[in-house]
Amino acid sequence: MINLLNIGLAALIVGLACWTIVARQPFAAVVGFIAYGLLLTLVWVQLYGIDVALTEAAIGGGLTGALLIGAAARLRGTDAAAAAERPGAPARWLAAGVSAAVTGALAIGVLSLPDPAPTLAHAVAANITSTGVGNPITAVLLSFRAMDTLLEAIVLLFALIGVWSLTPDHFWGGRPGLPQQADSNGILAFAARLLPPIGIVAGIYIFWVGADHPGGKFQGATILASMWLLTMMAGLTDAPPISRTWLRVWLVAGPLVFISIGFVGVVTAGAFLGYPDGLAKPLIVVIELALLPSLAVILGLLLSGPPQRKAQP
Amino acid sequence: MPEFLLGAALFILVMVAVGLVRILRGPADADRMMAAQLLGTGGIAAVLLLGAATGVDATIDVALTLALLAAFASFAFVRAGSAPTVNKTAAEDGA
Amino acid sequence: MNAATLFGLSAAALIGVGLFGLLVSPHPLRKILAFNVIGSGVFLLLGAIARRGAALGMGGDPVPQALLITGIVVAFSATALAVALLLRLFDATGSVTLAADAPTAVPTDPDNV
Amino acid sequence: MNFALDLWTLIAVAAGAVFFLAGTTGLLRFPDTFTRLHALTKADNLGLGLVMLGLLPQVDSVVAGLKLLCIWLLVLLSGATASQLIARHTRQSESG
Repeated sequence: MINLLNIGLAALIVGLACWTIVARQPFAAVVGFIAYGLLLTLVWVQLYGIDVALTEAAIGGGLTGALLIGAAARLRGTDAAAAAERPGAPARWLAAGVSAAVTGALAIGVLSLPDPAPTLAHAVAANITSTGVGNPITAVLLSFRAMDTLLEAIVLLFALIGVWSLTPDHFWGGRPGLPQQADSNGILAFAARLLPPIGIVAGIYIFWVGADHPGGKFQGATILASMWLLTMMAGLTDAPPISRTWLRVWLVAGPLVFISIGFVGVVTAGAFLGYPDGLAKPLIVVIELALLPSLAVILGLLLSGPPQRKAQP
Repeated sequence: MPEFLLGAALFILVMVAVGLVRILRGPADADRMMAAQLLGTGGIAAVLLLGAATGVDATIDVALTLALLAAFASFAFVRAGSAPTVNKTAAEDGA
Repeated sequence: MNAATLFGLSAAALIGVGLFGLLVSPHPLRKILAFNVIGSGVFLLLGAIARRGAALGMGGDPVPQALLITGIVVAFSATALAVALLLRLFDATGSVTLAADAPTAVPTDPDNV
Repeated sequence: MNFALDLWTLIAVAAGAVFFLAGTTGLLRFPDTFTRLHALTKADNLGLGLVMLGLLPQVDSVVAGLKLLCIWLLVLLSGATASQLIARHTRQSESG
């Protein structure tokens, strides 16, 4: 039964990927992609990557879908102009050949993976007690490979700076996105009043259990960002002007705390991002607590886009 | 019991997958969104059934996340659908 | 065939499908979608490798799984930046292509006069 | 006792699955957007609700059971609002 289920899932995701590529209208392709993201969550559950499934559920189900649907709606009617640049049949056949060759090479690679498979699980299990956390993935993210996580937070910040740099000159320092009409009795406003309190509790819960069970700051931050975006969509709150000092402090606070704890590690533990004995867990908690609000605001603002109006209309 | 739960997960998955034909056929974008919404609900049910069948408790948190964000794409769709009028007022404000 | 091999092979297929889309789709939004399909294929390949490394009661090798979480978030930020660039191009020129003689779909945005 | 609980799971999950069947059939066979929306909400409310009720005896802690209930309530809430919004959107685009 489980094999049948896996085969069905595999067939579905490959089929939906094909639909995403060949669909005639961009909007139909985007909806196909959202369904594809949902099914990937199931695949991660089947591969016993519950932490990954949580990330995919939060990012694939919430943020990416909203981002792409918004873009597809704005770009409606642009297919014709783009279709003029469609490559001819020989080029398409060549592309199909190249893609098939890549797939074939990868498939051979998958089938000839070494057995027994190399694994770092033993190394993680041997050292996890020194970090004090119970979830091996959190231990990897914030202790063994903390540099990756630090750089990731900085990549997110840079992506936001990249988005902001697209602001038209006369709107610099203004509010991101377009103003939403507030319909305080509307259904969307109703949902935006009811869902965020539950979502904030769930987001903090997912963040908090991350120390010992699947979960963590990225998943929690994504849920918090989605709730913030929902209130913005409903017109209940407005995006802050990007010139505000408090906003910028908020954005860089998480990465800065992370970097300073890293430098403290140089003095106390002899390595950048090293934790002194016995203090690993409290330091990890401090880093996570500092990163959570910064990540949530960065993710929310990434989706809001560059400023498109003045701070005070 | 696990076999039955897995079978139910497979059945629900096949059902909502058949529903995906609506994404192919349309005709309106709203119909396509509905197919995605149905897949979201079916996906939550399948995650719960898989978690119960395999005994991995944390899958409930995955389902909780999916449930929280289930309607997010539909909200964005409705918002994006009413964007053109908003766009015009914004352009006038900016000028 | 076990789940890791099955999804590993699906991942190879996804990468191929995405690469084809990236090469032949003329519309930039479709290219972004295709890029994301390739990305998820790469993640799935790494996930299959992680699953093969299951040991000591862990469902998979935790190191690649942690890298996957980082990867998914970074891929999202790249997608958001790409979409922002595309929408800005559309606002500025009324077209989504870079061709000099591309027909414009809507009048130029008054913001950018 | 255990047998009765398992039987309850069997019946409720099977009934939930039938509602997913109904939802899909409606989504594919009904003639317009509004009737299809009506079919969709059956899968949301009853399909997931029955699956959830069926799984309640299988979880091992009260917290997990409460989370299951919470998931169902969330889907009820977001499904209902999303359906309303989609219906309104369709009506506006048809009249406009």
